[in-house]
Amino acid sequence: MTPDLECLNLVKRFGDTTAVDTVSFDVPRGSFFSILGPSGCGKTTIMRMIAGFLEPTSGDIQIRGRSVLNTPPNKRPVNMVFQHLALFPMMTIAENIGYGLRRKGMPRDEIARKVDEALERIGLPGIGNRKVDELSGGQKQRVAIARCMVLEPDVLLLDEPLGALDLKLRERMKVELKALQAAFDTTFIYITHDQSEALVMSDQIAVMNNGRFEQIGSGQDLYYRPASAFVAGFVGDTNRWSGQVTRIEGDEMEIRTDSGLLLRGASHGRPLSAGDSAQIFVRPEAIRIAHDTEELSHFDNRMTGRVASLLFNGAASRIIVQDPDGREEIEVNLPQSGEFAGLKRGAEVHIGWSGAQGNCFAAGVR
Amino acid sequence: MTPDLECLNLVKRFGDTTAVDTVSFDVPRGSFFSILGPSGCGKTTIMRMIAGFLEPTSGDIQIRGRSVLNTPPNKRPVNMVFQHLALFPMMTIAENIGYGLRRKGMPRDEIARKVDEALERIGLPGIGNRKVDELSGGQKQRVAIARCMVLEPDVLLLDEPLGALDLKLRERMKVELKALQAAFDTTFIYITHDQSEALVMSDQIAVMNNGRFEQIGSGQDLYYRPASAFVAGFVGDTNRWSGQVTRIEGDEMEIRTDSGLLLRGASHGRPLSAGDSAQIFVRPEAIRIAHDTEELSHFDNRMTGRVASLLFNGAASRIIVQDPDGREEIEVNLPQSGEFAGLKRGAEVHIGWSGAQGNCFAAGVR
Amino acid sequence: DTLRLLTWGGYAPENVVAKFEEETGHTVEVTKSNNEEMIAKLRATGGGGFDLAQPSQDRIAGPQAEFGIYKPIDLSKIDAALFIPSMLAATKANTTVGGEIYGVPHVWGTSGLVVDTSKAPSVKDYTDLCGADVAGKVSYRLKRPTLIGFAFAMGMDPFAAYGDEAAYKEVMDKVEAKLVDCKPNVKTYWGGGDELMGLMRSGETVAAMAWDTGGWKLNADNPDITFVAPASGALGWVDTFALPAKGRADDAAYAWINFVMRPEIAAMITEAAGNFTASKGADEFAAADLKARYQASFPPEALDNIKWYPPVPAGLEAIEGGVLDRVKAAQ
Amino acid sequence: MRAQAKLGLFLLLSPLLLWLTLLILIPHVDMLLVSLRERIGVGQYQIGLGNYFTFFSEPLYLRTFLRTAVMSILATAITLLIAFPVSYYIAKMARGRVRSALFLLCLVPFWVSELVRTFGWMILLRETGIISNLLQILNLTDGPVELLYNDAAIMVGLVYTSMLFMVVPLVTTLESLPDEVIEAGYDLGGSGLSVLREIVIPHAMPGIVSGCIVVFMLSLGNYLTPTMLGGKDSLWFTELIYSQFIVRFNWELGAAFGFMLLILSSTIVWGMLKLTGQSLEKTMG
Amino acid sequence: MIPSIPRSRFLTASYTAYIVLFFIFLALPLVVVAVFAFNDSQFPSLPWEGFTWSWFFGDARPMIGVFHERPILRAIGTSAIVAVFVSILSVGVGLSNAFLFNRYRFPGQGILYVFMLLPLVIPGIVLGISILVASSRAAEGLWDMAQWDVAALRPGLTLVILGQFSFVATIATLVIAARLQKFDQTLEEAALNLGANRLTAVRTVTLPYLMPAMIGAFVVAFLMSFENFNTTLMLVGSDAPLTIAMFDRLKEGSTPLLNAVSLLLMLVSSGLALIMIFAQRRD
Ligand SMILES: Nc1ncnc2c1ncn2[C@@H]1O[C@H](COP(=O)(O)OP(=O)(O)OP(=O)(O)O)[C@@H](O)[C@H]1O
Ligand SMILES: Nc1ncnc2c1ncn2[C@@H]1O[C@H](COP(=O)(O)OP(=O)(O)OP(=O)(O)O)[C@@H](O)[C@H]1O
Ligand SMILES: [Mg+2]
Ligand SMILES: [Mg+2]
Repeated sequence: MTPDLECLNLVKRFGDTTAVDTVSFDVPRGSFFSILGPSGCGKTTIMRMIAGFLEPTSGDIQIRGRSVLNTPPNKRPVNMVFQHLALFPMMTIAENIGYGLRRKGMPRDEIARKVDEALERIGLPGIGNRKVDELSGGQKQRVAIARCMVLEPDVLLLDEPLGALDLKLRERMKVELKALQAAFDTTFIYITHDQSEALVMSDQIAVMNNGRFEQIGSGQDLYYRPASAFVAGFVGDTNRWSGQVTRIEGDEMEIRTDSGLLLRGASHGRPLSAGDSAQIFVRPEAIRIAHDTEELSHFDNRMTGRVASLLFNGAASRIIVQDPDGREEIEVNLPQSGEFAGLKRGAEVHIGWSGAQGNCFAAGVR
Repeated sequence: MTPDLECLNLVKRFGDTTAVDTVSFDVPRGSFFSILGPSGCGKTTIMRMIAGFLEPTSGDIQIRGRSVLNTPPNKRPVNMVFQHLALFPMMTIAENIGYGLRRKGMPRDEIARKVDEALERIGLPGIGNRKVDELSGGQKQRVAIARCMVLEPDVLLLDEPLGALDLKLRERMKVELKALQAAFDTTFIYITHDQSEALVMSDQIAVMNNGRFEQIGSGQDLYYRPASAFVAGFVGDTNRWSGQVTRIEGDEMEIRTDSGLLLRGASHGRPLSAGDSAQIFVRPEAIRIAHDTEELSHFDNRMTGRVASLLFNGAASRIIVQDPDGREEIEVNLPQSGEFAGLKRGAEVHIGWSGAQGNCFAAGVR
Repeated sequence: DTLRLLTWGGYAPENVVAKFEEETGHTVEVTKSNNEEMIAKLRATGGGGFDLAQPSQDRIAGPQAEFGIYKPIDLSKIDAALFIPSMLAATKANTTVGGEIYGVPHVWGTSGLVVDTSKAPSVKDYTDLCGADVAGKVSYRLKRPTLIGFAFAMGMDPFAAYGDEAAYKEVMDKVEAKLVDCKPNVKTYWGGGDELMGLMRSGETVAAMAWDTGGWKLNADNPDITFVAPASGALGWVDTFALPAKGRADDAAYAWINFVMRPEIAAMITEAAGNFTASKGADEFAAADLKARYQASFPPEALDNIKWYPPVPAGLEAIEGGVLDRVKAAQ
Repeated sequence: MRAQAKLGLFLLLSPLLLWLTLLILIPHVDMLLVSLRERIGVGQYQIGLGNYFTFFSEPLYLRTFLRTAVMSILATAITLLIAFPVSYYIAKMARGRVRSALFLLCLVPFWVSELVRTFGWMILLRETGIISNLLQILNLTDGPVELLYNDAAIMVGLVYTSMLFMVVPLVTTLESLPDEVIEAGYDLGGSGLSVLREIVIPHAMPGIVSGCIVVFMLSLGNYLTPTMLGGKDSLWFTELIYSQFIVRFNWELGAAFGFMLLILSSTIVWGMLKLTGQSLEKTMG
Repeated sequence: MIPSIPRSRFLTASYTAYIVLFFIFLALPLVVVAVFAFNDSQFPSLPWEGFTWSWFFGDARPMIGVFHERPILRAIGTSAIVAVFVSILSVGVGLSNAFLFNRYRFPGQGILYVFMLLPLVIPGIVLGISILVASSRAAEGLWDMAQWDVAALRPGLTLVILGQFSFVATIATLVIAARLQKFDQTLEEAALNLGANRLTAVRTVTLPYLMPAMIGAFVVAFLMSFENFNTTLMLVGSDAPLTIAMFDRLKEGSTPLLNAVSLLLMLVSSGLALIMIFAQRRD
């Protein structure tokens, strides 16, 4: 089966800046594909090229196997949910959803039927006659998606559609979006700079940085097997140190951080040799806390320190541990069992983690 | 020691609506006190009464033991950090911070000195001559606090000061605010509708709903020992079912949910008797997953179901488990170890939790 | 004092004002205007706002009777010897209301035709402006002199009908018909003297009804263009000095009158305005070429044929106004 | 607190009330009273509708009245047609500095008085003027052509003079239409025309109405342009008012004319608002 | 039809051409006026007789330049005085109105607001004559009653100022109210909270915030007053402001002197407008 969307060596330059730099990817039919990256990395630029609002400097965009480079935006079989939704404020909800159908010259009664159907589908039946500004943020969101979906596009593009919503609503919409995608069974291409959105919803995620794709993979791939220091730092919370590789033993190694701490880590196949500058990443949940050092004896990184700060947050509680010399602060997740909930600031704790959890990358590669 | 702030039976009515309904609390000197509640519950109203912009319908407000009801806002020893900060855009940073001092008629050179000191304190020395809009969101935040702190108020009020910031910055500012409070050693009263903010920062939290305080306590108190159904539902994520108490055994009980599930829970001292309608709350992290039922034998709630949805989010990953009859969806945290990261949608899982983790409340009390 | 002078263009040239200010210490503020506006302004101010006005002698009695906007002139403050006696006497007679005298003469002149003789040799009288040979190349004002002039050219005597509104209306109706007929011939109705000069000089019009002085000025640049006294007679007007009822600087006003009537000053005004004044002996100072043109335009018989405006009775203006509006609006 | 608020309200209210009553309300009532005075002799008056009767019985006045109204509406329509593409270009096509520069350029002509603008057109249009000469040089005509003194010249003058008041509200409303919304229109299959009709114009409606009201008012009440550019046939209603006041000293009739003009303008503005479903507060405020 | 939508080259070209033509249309009269200020001829029209500065600096007949033409200079002075008074009054009343409509709620407010907008839809000449009629009647009444002659009620500068003020005030109100609308009232509360009393808060926070709008309103009022014709025409007394003086001249026929004055006007008002733009850029 040809993928719904395929981008080949896509490049876009604005004057001197290269906003999108030789990006290639394909999105299989019916999947939820996210592009995740920090602000200004070129995400919107890719999306606008796909939608037809920007012409690529070079490269090709194919939808269902056919290049769309010469198709104007109003003829492309892709639709877009804009960051601020771009609902037409001068029309009712029904008129908004029916807009694209009217453009296709569909008969009135059929439009009405389709619009009702779509409203049903997004769980908002009977609101067709309301004005746009009579809806809540989440409802608008769904209408914007419905407006595209009635056109049955091959690909739906979503440019940070949750960016304008408030926190609680975002959490809810994350789950809902995923459900809508399942309901409409269309290919979604989703742009975000919020890693948790990408992780929760996507089948595949492309991590983008500085116009290039750093890694494409599932959420687990990115989280557990980051391909670059950038991905390791950007996806999920993590402790990060820079230092020098002092010893290499196959995949394992020892690094002395700039502040003098000696840590053991693993390169997971990446070429590194003794004397290299390197970065090492350890996730807070990979670190175990114990009441005495015994329990940690099977870890090759062990440390005793004091609680510098206690960040209680239910299941996501954390402490910040200061190493004995006060050189480094290490974030450590508390176990969900609530076992260490009674810790106090200044208390002594023992922590440890296995060297395999310390992801090492050559510095400067990022 | 008299508390820094004491509110006694504070009531505020707007026409028919009672925005604040007989609220009493006191805030000990130097502590970080949060008021947490959903939008519209009356948080801002309390704060504006303390600051003097609203007159209470009845009740008293005392600062350091003296009633301030008849003191105009510009004379009260409290200062306020506004939701959108309300920095004066036409003034430089130094002028902003010096504003209150100028109003006190302090000599110029002393103002300059104090302003420099404050800038030092918030870690932004030398930015005094910049304009407000040349600062980043987090910097503005700190300036807004400094502007109040130079006046050495007895109490600092903060009304959702992180509301306008973006996600990443909020996370950082949470930690920073707590540090600033320690540095200035002043009483903070902090308003928020975001439970994680309240939990991470506060010494004491008051949970507010519909104009009333539901519970006052530390974060752990609220999270582990909620005093009402509302608090249990509002603080932290949770699974919630409604049903009927079928059996009571001391503190333990059995509840049949509306969809027919039989669950065991605990009333933790709240009066409940058989036949009562009740709500039961179970936190996703209190539920264990296992590959076989054996491992769960020590739990009094056990279930086998299918994975309806997989919400991968690193350490905070979750699955939604559907019970065999498809009646209920249960959110379950995955262990931080990443042990179950390989679960697929539709896979069979076994889950279980102890009855003591199921918090029961009489329904209708909320 | 400040003398606020409401007058016609050219009657208070800069050099005269400067000389007057130097001599008397008064300052002069000049507002340029025309008959209607002078009356309208003084009416609106109830005779205030100005210290000396210069309406035509025929336009004093009527408005004075209706609005009371002038105050009587104290002849003892005026040096009568400076005036041409016949003109002074005639003006006094025309501006007497209720036994008081409201005006003394200043500048006089005629209106008639300005013609580019090389291009429009046929134009000898007002009605000739409607001839086919000058179609689209003539201009006149939509003001009462035009009505009066056409009436005479059409063989009627509007002045005789002054006393009888009905008769006057009849005269005017005929003039109206003529002017409406004539309208396609007109390039534009001119408003100010300089505008007409521009039109004539650039050749956009070749014949026009206008003041004598305009014709003479043009003649200096282009010998083909000159003032022609119409066959039915030029219309003679006299502009006066009148004191607005609430003027505050009467002394300065009298000083101004006596100053500008001095022959040598009057000659300066003649030079600027192009018209002769009622100042006795100013002729001697007047430029020779101006006199020559004057004589060319006014052979003795034409001089005798000048129709001097009698005072306009109140009420006639309403009739004329209607006519003018209808002519303007006619398609 | 209460008393202080009362005092503040009073202090702020008084200048407004003074202004509106002394300079707007009382003068208009007075004008109405004067227009109801009939002159029956030298210095004698009586109350009556005579002046309005004169207005309605004299075809000249009525015709001028209607002509002025029609021409003003026409001028408004032409201004809108010319200004819309320009405003759209400034608001939506031009970017950054070009946009501010173009917008400023639009404003420049209006920093000088209407008189100067009209004067410029006179220099351009007259028979010996620039355009006539240009046409001759280009051999498009064999003699000088008179472009001044006709209705077309008035129209040019009116349109030119009121351009700003159309462009500014249009640019403002069009700027407030996010590009996203237009893009969404295309993305959903709209063509240029349909996006214009269904999205851009409905959005710009308040701006269009407010621009039209102002331009219409300015044209209707204009005195300079019709008198200076208009020819022997082009009488404007304001000229009638002026001549009643200044040339005929007939304030009573002039006041009646003034009142008719006021009624005309209010009716048309009101009709325009009703037709488009806008309100005065929304469009002007 | 925004840059991100692809269009045919022809369409783009014709649209651009239209815009260019429009700006030529806009600039043409002004350029012509400016250029002919330097024509060494009695008439501001072709043929071009050569370049001269005389219409600015000439001091001998017939080419008396602007700077030696006392009536014109005086008219400019008059206009400036009128404009300053109108601007000050309008900005003052506009400021008060803006606060009134923004900060207070009182019965009849909506009606009053619409009433406040009305001067925008009253033709200028009607404003002029109504004020003329009313003030004249008042003056006559006073004269008949007490033989008082109140010069201020007679056509003259006072009436001109009041007449222009009567509609410029609306515009000033709208300009200032628009900005006050955007003002975040918590800024004032913040000032109170930091120890300022109400007046100080307004003085130190609200007014500085409104300053660009006030400068803008002042400049707009100044320009509108400076170029007002219709209202002024009916109310003018012996001191004619520039537009009236120029109109009187123009009726008489035009000389390049008028072009010279116009050019100066363009320069000055462009300067003013630039001030306004910079005032508004600052925020
Ligand atoms: N029209 C343009 N002209 C010049 N540079 C541009 C243009 N559009 C985008 N850029 C530049 O291209 C880069 C990528 O921009 P883009 O909008 O694609 O980022 P993004 O990843 O969507 O960021 P965000 O998350 O902030 O929306 C940025 O550096 C931006 O400044
Ligand atoms: N001035 C007022 N007049 C009438 N009702 C008001 C007023 N101010 C607040 N209320 C009402 O009082 C209630 C509490 O409002 P308040 O602003 O204190 O809520 P909040 O907890 O701060 O909400 P949010 O989190 O949205 O800021 C709301 O129902 C609100 O509608
Ligand atoms: Mg983007
Ligand atoms: Mg609030």
